[in-house]
Amino acid sequence: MSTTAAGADTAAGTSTRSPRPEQVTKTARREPVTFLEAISEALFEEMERDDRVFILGEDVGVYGGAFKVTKGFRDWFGEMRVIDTPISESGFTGAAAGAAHMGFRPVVEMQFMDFISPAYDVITNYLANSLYRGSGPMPVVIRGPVGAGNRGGPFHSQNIEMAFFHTPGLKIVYPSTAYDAKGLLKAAIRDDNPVLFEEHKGLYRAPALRELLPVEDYVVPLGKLRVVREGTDVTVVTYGGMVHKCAEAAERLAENGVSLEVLDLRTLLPLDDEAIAGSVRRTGKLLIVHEDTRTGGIAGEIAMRVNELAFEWLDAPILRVTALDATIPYAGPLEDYFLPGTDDVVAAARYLSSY
Amino acid sequence: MSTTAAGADTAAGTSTRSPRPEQVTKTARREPVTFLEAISEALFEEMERDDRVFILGEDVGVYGGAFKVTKGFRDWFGEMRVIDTPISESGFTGAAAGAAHMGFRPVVEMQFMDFISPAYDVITNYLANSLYRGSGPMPVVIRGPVGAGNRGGPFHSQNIEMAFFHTPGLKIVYPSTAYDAKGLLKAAIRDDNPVLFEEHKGLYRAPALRELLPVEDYVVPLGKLRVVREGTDVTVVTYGGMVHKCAEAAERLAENGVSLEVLDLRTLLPLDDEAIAGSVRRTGKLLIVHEDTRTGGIAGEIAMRVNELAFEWLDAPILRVTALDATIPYAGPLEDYFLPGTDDVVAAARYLSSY
Amino acid sequence: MAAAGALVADLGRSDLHALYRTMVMVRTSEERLEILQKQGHLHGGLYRSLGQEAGPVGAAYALRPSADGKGDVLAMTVRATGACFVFGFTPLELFRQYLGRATGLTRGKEANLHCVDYARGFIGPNSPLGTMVQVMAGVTLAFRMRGEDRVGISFYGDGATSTGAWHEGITFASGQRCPLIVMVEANQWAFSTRTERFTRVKSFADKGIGYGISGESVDGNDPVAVYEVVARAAGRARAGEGTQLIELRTFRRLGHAQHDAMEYMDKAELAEWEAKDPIVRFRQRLLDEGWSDAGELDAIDREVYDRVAADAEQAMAEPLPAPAAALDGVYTDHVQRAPWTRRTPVDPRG
Amino acid sequence: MAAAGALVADLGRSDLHALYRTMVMVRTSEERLEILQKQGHLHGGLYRSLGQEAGPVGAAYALRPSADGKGDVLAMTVRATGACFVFGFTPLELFRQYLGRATGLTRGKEANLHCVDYARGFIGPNSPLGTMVQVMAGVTLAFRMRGEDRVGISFYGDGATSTGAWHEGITFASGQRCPLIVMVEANQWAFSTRTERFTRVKSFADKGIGYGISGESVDGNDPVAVYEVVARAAGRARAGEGTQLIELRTFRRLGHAQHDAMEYMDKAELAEWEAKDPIVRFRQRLLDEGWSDAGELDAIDREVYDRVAADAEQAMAEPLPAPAAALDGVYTDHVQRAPWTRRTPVDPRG
Ligand SMILES: Cc1ncc(C[n+]2csc(CCOP(=O)(O)OP(=O)(O)O)c2C)c(N)n1
Ligand SMILES: Cc1ncc(C[n+]2csc(CCOP(=O)(O)OP(=O)(O)O)c2C)c(N)n1
Ligand SMILES: [Mg+2]
Ligand SMILES: [Mg+2]
Repeated sequence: MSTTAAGADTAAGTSTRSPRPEQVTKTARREPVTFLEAISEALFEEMERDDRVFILGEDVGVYGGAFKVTKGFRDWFGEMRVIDTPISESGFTGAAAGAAHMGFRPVVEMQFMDFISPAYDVITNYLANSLYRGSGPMPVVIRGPVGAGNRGGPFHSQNIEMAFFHTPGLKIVYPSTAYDAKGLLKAAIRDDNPVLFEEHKGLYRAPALRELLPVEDYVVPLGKLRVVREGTDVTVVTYGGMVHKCAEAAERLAENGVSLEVLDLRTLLPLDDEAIAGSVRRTGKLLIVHEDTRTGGIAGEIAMRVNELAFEWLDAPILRVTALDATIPYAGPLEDYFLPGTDDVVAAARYLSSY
Repeated sequence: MSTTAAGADTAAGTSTRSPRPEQVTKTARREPVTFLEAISEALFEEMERDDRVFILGEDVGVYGGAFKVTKGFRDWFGEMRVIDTPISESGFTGAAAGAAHMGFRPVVEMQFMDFISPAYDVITNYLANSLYRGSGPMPVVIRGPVGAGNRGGPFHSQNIEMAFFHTPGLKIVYPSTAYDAKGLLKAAIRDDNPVLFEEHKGLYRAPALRELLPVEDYVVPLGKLRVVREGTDVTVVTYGGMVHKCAEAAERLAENGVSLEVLDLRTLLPLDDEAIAGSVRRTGKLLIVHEDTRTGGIAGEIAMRVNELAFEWLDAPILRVTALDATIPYAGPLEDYFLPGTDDVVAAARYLSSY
Repeated sequence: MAAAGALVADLGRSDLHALYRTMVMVRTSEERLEILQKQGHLHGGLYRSLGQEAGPVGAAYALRPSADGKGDVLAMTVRATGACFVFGFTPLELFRQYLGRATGLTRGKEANLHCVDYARGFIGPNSPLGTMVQVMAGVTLAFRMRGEDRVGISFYGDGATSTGAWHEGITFASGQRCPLIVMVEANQWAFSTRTERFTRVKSFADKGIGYGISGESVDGNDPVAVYEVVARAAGRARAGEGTQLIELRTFRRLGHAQHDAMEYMDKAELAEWEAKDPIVRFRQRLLDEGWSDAGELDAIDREVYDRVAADAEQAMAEPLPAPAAALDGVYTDHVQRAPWTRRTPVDPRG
Repeated sequence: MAAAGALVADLGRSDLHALYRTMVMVRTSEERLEILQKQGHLHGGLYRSLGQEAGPVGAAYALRPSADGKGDVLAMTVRATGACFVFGFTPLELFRQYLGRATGLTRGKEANLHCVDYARGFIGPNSPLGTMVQVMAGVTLAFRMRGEDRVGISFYGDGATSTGAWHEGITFASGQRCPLIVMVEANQWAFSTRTERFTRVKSFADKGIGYGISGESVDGNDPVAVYEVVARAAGRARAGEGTQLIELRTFRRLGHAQHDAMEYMDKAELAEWEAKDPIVRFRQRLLDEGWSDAGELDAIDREVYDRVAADAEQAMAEPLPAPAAALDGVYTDHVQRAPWTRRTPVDPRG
């Protein structure tokens, strides 16, 4: 088992094998990778490291996935480890559970995470509670693209965390950087609990996110948030695509002497509530920012936890910036209005800082 | 169209018709009804009042439903208005949507609300956003038994509100008394938006809930909470089965000079946040109690709303009493431990009142 | 819609011209959409039905659309634009949808064929595949409940038959003997996945046997053959015989959507199907059989081209929706307020 | 499991006795559960398989269970207790499950047949019907991936075939040629709903055609006939021929669960099926064919009765789980704390 990033050569395979897919060799070649390539590398390296890991989903094989995350994997690993499924999200997620029972560690790709919903039943009523029901651990990762901003309309733009956040037994991960995406996905694959892994499609190929990653194998532990920027006036808790907008807002506000502490949750479930509370104890103010719709968003749980852990330190109401309570609309002006933006974060943080 | 409760005679039908089902005639006969009978009456009266209303679900016809809510309906209304479906929660919920497109007002019964999960996709991605997508109103009610305490185990005990609470376009109703159940169900059936209607099976035949209902047609408007008991020290927001445990806790604490204001949400979505905030502005303290599991429960959204509306009035942290974060276990000692009880409410309210 | 003076089946000259014209309108409209996309005016995906135009057009032509909300009802997909045109949908409406215009049927909230008009009897789908079979089960159940002489038709691709939604829909419909025609556009692909990679069924008509209903298979590139099969199925459905399943044998000649480079496609096979192009073939037949002449058909081509170009121009000139229109339409009885951070002064309350 | 000295099919005397004994064990165990329920010891629902004992027993007997985690794998339902007994499950374990004992396979967290032992190769279901076909598709996919000579078998009732989960499971399995045998216990009811009220299919074997796989139908009340059909299907599956569908024709003679008064049931039909009782009939055949004698069979009956009674008694004497055991088992790497209101002193933190 190799424990470093895959090299550009084909040494690990047989000599007649097709070459390693180009997008998983950049780190070894000391080139910066995109968010998407970081995910490809994580998958590829975990599959090389552990032959119990395999991939299944719609068009992941021949095509390499709708976003080409697994491009070339089928040629390298063979069609039994990169399985093109019928259009049956429930069927192949259930099958992943069955393979996990038999000792495999499947990674399920949802073509768009919006289409996880037909698998809602099997995820919540079978995978998530397997351990509790006495059916054993469930090392299954379900990953796929989420997020709005691409004119994808109602069914190619959803964030799915809150459909599952209320399900004990699941973990939910939502990275915002290439480094984290790779390290968190590796941690997710090695985890014995079912993990939903959300990949914001707006980050996939964002040039600003290209990053040189360590050659060594590394994981980013689940359940620990990341301090994006330290600050003293307002704690801003966020994740995914909004991390970059919040960082931008912090930058802008710094020029006006308002200091934001920006926290990137990385893992939504379990929630790193102690770290959030720790920050709130320093700043006394909390803003939660999510791209997901408002009512029933994760802000609520964070507010409850902070009430439980750090109420006495609050100098202002806990507030939130979110998308509208609506289906994600298609047309540009509607989608832009629907989504929370940097200006909203700035306005909210300003309000709190002068509260 | 009759606008009063159904009489004991068969006048409205043809003379050869089978008699009106016994359980829908009690109010007309001035007998108190159970929670379950109140629901039966609401359904029956709405079906008599409006021939666009019909019922579909598993075993609702010949058998009258697993809990006998529609017993005798098929004989009275005929098999085209009380339809026994295949075991296909997604299929018949989607069919209800189609019938609604054609002008009907279907009422879907889930045999146990736990089995709504295969319909998660069609509810969230079709029914809930129909209006927004330009496909028109969606007057569909989806009702069925929820709730734990009956040794039903993981799949006959669930509360399903938080699976759907995050879905713009849905309404969610969860009554706690016979009067409310009847009036809210009528309002739900007359509503042009899709409504999930949760019926706690522990209340269905609870003798203490038997109530004499008005003979006149009435509705309880959706979106308005009910003040169960006025009080001055702590606001307790709850719903469903926990309403009665909270009332009991209030009774016990009153003996010790602690005064709880108990609010029954009745409708969870949309949330009557103004009424909650109004109460908090008087008591300064808020406890949220739900039978549902903890993380991602409705307490979070309530906490956020109260932060937004009434933070300055808070004299203590917003706290909550809930079930464990786990699957609902089967064995008695486990289930009893899993569920929040009156003692928990008392302990929490005491803590808050002396904060 | 069948006219007297039948030339083939019960179709007369004007019917045959209408079939031809509608197929041409589909292709011309989609070609126009490609141009608009290349010009950067489209933002969402673009899905074409190149080579599959005959099936939806022939099928829909066998039904009884109407503009008063009392005709047959169609549930289409992005590849069944032609059926929708038969039901009265126009290229103008199509462009508005793709361009997200405020004037569109969905006022910019949804895209492409995901749009509805109950008066004309078409119901666009949502994206999760299979859903509309369930919905159409309910639509046609409504016909049965009211004793109406109407049928419904639902289109999906072969890939969609794998979904639980499709199965629960057809199970419900067939069990309730709903007058529903379930069409399977067997274009041999689900995105990049070849049919034989996801099912061992050789003909999707066989799926009918598994539901105890009639299943038929027809050359999906022949509008007249499709017309005949669907007309008979509709007759059976109207006669109370319940749900009907029909496979259209065809081939998807372009990528799944425009962004799909189609590297997985066998070029020889593609050429084979190009030779079976439904429009070219039908045009030739019209000429060979003497049902039309080149002048007439050229005139149709031109008329359609001009109409489509004009419609595109009109749609382009129409406004996008106002941003704050995103706020309404969530509930029938309530409109949410603008986000608190965008009010003056900002105010976190409600 | 087949022995030398075959009397019927490849079954010898000890096999036939084993089939008989297991069926009797099912019935006796379930009768004991009824007694326990009447005595108030059971709290959840009780599901019986009266009249359906032959199918699961005969089917499972045709497979290769093992105790080392390397044999065939079974997914049962509450009506397939007999299959589970063949795979080594015991009445003691059954009682523990129904009684919610801490000693049970699920330690009280789940009930009845919803329990698992990977070593012996049985996987109990969750409640939402159809799920296990999907799960077993993955189990048997794993066999294929490892090139193992194992098969899986999945049991569900006829009603469950309506679910999208069942469909997606068998679609996936058949498309991937998974060595899975999908059993449909066609007991003619889904709770109170008669088969012909929810499907127009006459034989569930026909559903195989819709998936392009083999579908067979067999008298579900004849353990030997079931044995033979399943043995052949398992052979095909092991030979790489992929997924197999088998219908067991039988009848549910009691209510859906014990609380169902069964008013919808036709008494004459019930009597007809009582006459086809699988245990009575098989016993008679054993005697008629001279494969056994009354003394032997009576001895089996008594031995089983005593065993079951002793097991019930033992289970009754065993402890319920400790309340706080409800806290663990949610995650592999974390146990939640007791609720804050139950700590001393109460403390809302974490
Ligand atoms: C439930 C679901 N899963 C995945 C998708 C993504 N998707 C859109 S179209 C498509 C392929 C559809 O194939 P088919 O049904 O044969 O239609 P065709 O595109 O060939 O016309 C897929 C996988 C979806 N829309 N819905
Ligand atoms: C998805 C789902 N919906 C509803 C139920 C409730 N339910 C339990 S068993 C049953 C009837 C099952 O009929 P069938 O599959 O024929 O099995 P049988 O009871 O006849 O053995 C129903 C409706 C369920 N378990 N799962
Ligand atoms: Mg296709
Ligand atoms: Mg059955």
